[in-house]
Amino acid sequence: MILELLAFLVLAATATLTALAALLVRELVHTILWVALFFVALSGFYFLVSAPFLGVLQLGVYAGAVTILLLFGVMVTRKRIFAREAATGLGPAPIALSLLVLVILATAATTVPSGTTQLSGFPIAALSTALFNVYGGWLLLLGLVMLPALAGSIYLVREDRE
Amino acid sequence: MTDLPLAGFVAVSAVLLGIGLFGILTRRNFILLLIAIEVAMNSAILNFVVFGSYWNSISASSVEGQSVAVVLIGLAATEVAVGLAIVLALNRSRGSINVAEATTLRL
Amino acid sequence: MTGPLSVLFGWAFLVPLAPTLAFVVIGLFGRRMQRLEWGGWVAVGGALFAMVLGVLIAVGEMLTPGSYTDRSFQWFTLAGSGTGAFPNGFSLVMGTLVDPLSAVMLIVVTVVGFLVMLFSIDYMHRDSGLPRYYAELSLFLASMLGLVLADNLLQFFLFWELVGVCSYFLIGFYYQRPAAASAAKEAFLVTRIGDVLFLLGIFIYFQQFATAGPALGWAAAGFPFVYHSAPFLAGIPISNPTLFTIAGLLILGGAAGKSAQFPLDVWLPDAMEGPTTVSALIHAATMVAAGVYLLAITSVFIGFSATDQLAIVAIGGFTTFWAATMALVNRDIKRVIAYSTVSQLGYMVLAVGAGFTMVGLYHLFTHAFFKALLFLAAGAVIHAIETQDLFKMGGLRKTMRVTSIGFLIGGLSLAGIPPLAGFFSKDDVLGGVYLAAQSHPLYWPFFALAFLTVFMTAYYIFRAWFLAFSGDQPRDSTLPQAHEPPWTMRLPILVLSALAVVAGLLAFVPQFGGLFAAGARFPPTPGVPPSYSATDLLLSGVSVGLGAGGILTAYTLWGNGRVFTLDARSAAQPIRRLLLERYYVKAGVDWFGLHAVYGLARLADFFDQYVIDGTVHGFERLFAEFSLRLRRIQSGVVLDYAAYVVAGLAVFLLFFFVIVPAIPALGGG
Amino acid sequence: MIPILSITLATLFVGTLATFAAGPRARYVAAAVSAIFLAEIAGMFALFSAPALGLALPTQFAEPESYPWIQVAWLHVNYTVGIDGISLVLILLTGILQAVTVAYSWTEQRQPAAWFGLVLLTCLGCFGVFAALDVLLFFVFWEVVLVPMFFLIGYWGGPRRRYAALKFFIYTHVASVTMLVALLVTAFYSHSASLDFASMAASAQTLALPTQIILFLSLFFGFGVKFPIVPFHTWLPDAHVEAPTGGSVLLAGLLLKLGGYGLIRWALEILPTGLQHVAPILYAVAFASIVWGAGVSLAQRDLKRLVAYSSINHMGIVLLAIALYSSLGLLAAVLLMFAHGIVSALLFMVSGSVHHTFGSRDIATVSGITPTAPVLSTMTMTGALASLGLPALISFPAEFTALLATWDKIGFWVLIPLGALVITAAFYIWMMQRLLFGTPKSIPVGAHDLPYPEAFAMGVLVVLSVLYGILPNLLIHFIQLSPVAGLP
Repeated sequence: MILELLAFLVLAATATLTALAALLVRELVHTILWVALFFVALSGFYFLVSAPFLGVLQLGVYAGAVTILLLFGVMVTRKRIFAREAATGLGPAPIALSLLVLVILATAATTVPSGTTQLSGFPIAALSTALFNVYGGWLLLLGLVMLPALAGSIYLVREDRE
Repeated sequence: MTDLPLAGFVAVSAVLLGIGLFGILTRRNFILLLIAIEVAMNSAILNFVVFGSYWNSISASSVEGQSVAVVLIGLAATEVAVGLAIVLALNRSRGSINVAEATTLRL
Repeated sequence: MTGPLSVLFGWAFLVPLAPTLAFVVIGLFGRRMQRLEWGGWVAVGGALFAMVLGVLIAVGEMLTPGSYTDRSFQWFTLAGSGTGAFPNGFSLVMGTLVDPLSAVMLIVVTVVGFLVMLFSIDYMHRDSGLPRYYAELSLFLASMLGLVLADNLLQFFLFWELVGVCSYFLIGFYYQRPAAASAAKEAFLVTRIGDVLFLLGIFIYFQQFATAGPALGWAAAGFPFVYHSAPFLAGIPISNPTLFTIAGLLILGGAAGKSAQFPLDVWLPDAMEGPTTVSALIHAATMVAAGVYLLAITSVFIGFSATDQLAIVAIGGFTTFWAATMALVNRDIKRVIAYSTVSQLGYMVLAVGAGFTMVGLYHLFTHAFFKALLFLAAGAVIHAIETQDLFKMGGLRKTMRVTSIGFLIGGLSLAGIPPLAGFFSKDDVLGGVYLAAQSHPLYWPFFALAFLTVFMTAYYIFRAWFLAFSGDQPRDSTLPQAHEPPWTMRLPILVLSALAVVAGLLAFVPQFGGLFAAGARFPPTPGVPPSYSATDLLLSGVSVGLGAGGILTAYTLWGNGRVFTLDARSAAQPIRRLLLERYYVKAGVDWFGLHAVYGLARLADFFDQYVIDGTVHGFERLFAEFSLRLRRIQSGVVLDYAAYVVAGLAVFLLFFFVIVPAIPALGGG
Repeated sequence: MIPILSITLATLFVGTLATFAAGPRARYVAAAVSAIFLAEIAGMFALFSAPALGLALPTQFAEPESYPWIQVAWLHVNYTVGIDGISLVLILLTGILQAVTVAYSWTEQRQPAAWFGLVLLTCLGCFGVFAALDVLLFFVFWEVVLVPMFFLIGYWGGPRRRYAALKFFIYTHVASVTMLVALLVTAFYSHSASLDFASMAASAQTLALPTQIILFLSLFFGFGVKFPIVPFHTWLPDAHVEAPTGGSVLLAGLLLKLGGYGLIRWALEILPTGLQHVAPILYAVAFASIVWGAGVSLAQRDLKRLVAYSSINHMGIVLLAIALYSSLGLLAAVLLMFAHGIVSALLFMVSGSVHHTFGSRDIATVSGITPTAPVLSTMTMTGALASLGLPALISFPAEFTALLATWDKIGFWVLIPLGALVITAAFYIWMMQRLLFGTPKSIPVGAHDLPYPEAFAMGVLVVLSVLYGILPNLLIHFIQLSPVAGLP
């Protein structure tokens, strides 16, 4: 028990801090590193609540692919990424707004059922069965969304665009 | 082995969402904006997974939360891909990836 | 009733149909009928047919005194639903009713109609637009005959409106003259006021008698005047006497509009802007008499209350006097006769109001002939010398012998000189009112006014005769040389002269007089032909004396080419001016129309455009302003939009996680 | 049984499409469609009057055709069409006006295919409205009408056409949304089995009285703007002034009737109790419309504006007659709608012809047109006289019945519409005096009488107004095959 709790606390702290760090540091390349760490922390959460498949997925997709993609982005636009960032036109309002949402949601978190999460014994087989039977349509849909997204991305980055 | 309380995870998820929103609202660099969006997105996915786990502790083999999370991860990855394509296009056409300068949406 | 007469009466619908056909033919082919005098002879043919058949029917009615022949078809019907005011539904019928009253009117309308048509051929031949003239005149004749033969109030009203429209068009025949167009408008609108009242009167009768009468009620039977010869009044309970009285007054209002009775009399003198033939037919002999006819049939078939009768007597008696005063000073030969018409119609109304319905109709009968005669004679004069101003005429007796004699006979008849037609009927009216006043003291002042008018009548008509025909030569030497009119104009004048002489005496022929006696079938209204008791003889003597006095006065002042001029400082000048200005009623009506009604309309239009629409535009501007401000937040910066989204999210969250739990009514607390 | 309504709908639909596609020959297609439509209407009359054709003489809806359309758990929408005497007469009006509009605009040069197509589409919508017996179907057709009219005004209209078209669209659209909401609320609150008219009319009676009153008032607003009622009437004069002649004819002749028809079918028949409880409000609005329409007409210089305001006056009488809730009143209302359809169409054609013959519709400057244009002048007179209720012309039986019903129900209040009759006469007579009579003024050189197509269209209307004026039973007989017969 203590071990799990400890793991949870460490992961929570890591996730929060890395997220903050990713958004606050000025070096964009550092940001990518922090965010990679953030993704890893989240995958830790998934392992903790006995969702190992998702944990692996998170590591593969986010910590792996997305991070690399972001890194590519930084590299391509590299010349301009070191400029100091200006404040938004909205002033302190965004900070206040996000704080407000945070506070409310945190308050709301106290009203969730006082149950617990299951830490072990989740059959991956059940998930895969469900994914390809009950939620097969969803996956198909996902594929259908990805295809135009792919095409769109290619169109956007095409060199000889008028 | 005692399980961890649900509320803790939800609270973390809430905090992450807050951070994500903060980033979305204040960062002007398009890549940072994308990262902030990913943070917010991940907080949502976390919520799904955690609640799925919670339901699983009540009735065995409850897989809805994780299924949705799988789809969402896929979507988020797609979104990053498109987002980065936009970054590239923006960079080429305007020489800047500052979103505050891209105001062609205005009527 | 069976036999040939029944068949004849069944053909009554052909009487109005003949002029209708003439109307259609002239209307469709008029422009191509150059050789037929622009359709004039077609119209004359239609009128001739109507006259022959109409007089035949009237003779048939004389042979079967008091018979009623009603032929009708359902015009439209509404099935009843068992409840409401018309539980058995109702039907509106169209039909012909041949009875003594309509027989009298048939003679008047068809004879005068035919003669005027004939007169028109040469009188109008110089004008353009003749097809229109004959078409409208034929339509008028048809409508008037439809009105005369109507067997129910609705049909009566229908044709009543149609004759009004024909009158409107014919007054405005010279539509390029602004005065004519204006007079036509005035005539239509003033009579329209009366029509609206009349219509409401019909509604009241219709509703009141809906369930009374034969099997399923009068409404289901189509509200005819006479239904299978059942006496109308006998079976009808008058459930609401006040309403009944109001209905009578409304009918009076309608009649006053059509017959130009005070206070709706202003239009008739102005109607003289139309051709003289039109004045003779429509505004002297037939249409204006329709109001009197309406009062007559209402009093015979439905009846008036005592209050109604007093109102009718008052209106009639006062109008008699009122119109005659204005005739005293007028310079226009047609207008003098027009005022005289209004005055004479007042006599008829007076008689009907006093309860002597058939006496009123008797006066209508004689008046139609001598007044049409006067108008046609005046028309011949106008045709010859092309002016209507009495003060430019003079000495026409020498050049227009037939015309002058015709006008003289008409004038004598109007003045009530025995044994001409006007004497009998006017005396009969006065005698009847005198008789009624014995039991209704309130009638006395109106009797007195009517009696006094006899003198004025004789004076103004002979003033006109002396001015136009006596003397040596016209006062205005620039006028064209006068000449006797052609035969198509002389013949009607001669025939009407003859009728103006004998029409009164006709009543003493038993068969013809029987029409008037039989028409009095329901409420007893004796008096035609006049009987002469000692009192009556005295009255007659005095009235003839007054008439002779009037003629003498006219001779003294205007005879033999004399022209009487009132001293400019005379005390009578203001009165003369008042009369010439028509008591300023005309000016008042014009002011009311232009400033009160039109002014209010302008105000309403202003209100409509600037207040009602202004409010709409105000809202529009409000929205526009609001949107202009709102669009500023659409900066195009994605971050701003994101902020709005988050703000929306915050509000949403606030509501569901903070506000809802805090308020017990929403399920929180 | 012949599904004649669906067949008609189909032919109109195909005909409209064909007209749009026909290019410069659109007018021939439009004429053919009009002829077929009239033949189909004749068929409907035959079905109504001949039991021999396999139908008992119907009292309500002859031959309702119903097919499921949208069926989900809580929503049952059917394609239901059917007509009774009231719809039949108004459909006849649609057919007549479609034909004469096509005839009148025979020489239209600007985008003829679009013009004739839109004219046909408007009539298709009106026919649908009169035939639909399902809320959603009704609403679809109701909205279909708005769109072509918007373009007819907005493209072929006068100088301020954009303003007028938008105003027309916004006013009527706000009203129709109100109407739709009220109808749906009626259906759902009363747990109607479907959105069919019959089902709704039965179930709506179970609603509580206050609900019925509120719903009725909402419907009254929704249909009333179309009438239009004072003070929601200002879109009408503007729309008419800017609309092309054909648009005005359809607008006054048909679109205003949609309001009256809707009020009868979807408000009076569904919520009779509501109507009876708020009748005084309706009377007041009707009186206001009658007096206001007549009074403001008197002040108008623009012939079209004058006729537009007189429409407000006449439709006020229609509203009054409906509000009476009596057999006689309803009969009068339908008859009056038909009469007004014919007569206002004639008068708007007259206005259009005056405009393009003399270059202006200002009756204060153009005058004395009779010698130049005797035929046009005759048409003007007939129209004006018919409109002011001259007997032997079409309006008279209608107005007479309406006023009689008014007297019968509310007594001396009838003096208000009666008084307005005098004003009506005044502005028409005055208009004739100024425009037709007097010395010719502002007559352009080379002004000529009516061209043949226009004379033909107006001639047809004149003949019809005389025909139905002399033989009103031709209509009354059919109108009674409807709820008219069932009211007190």
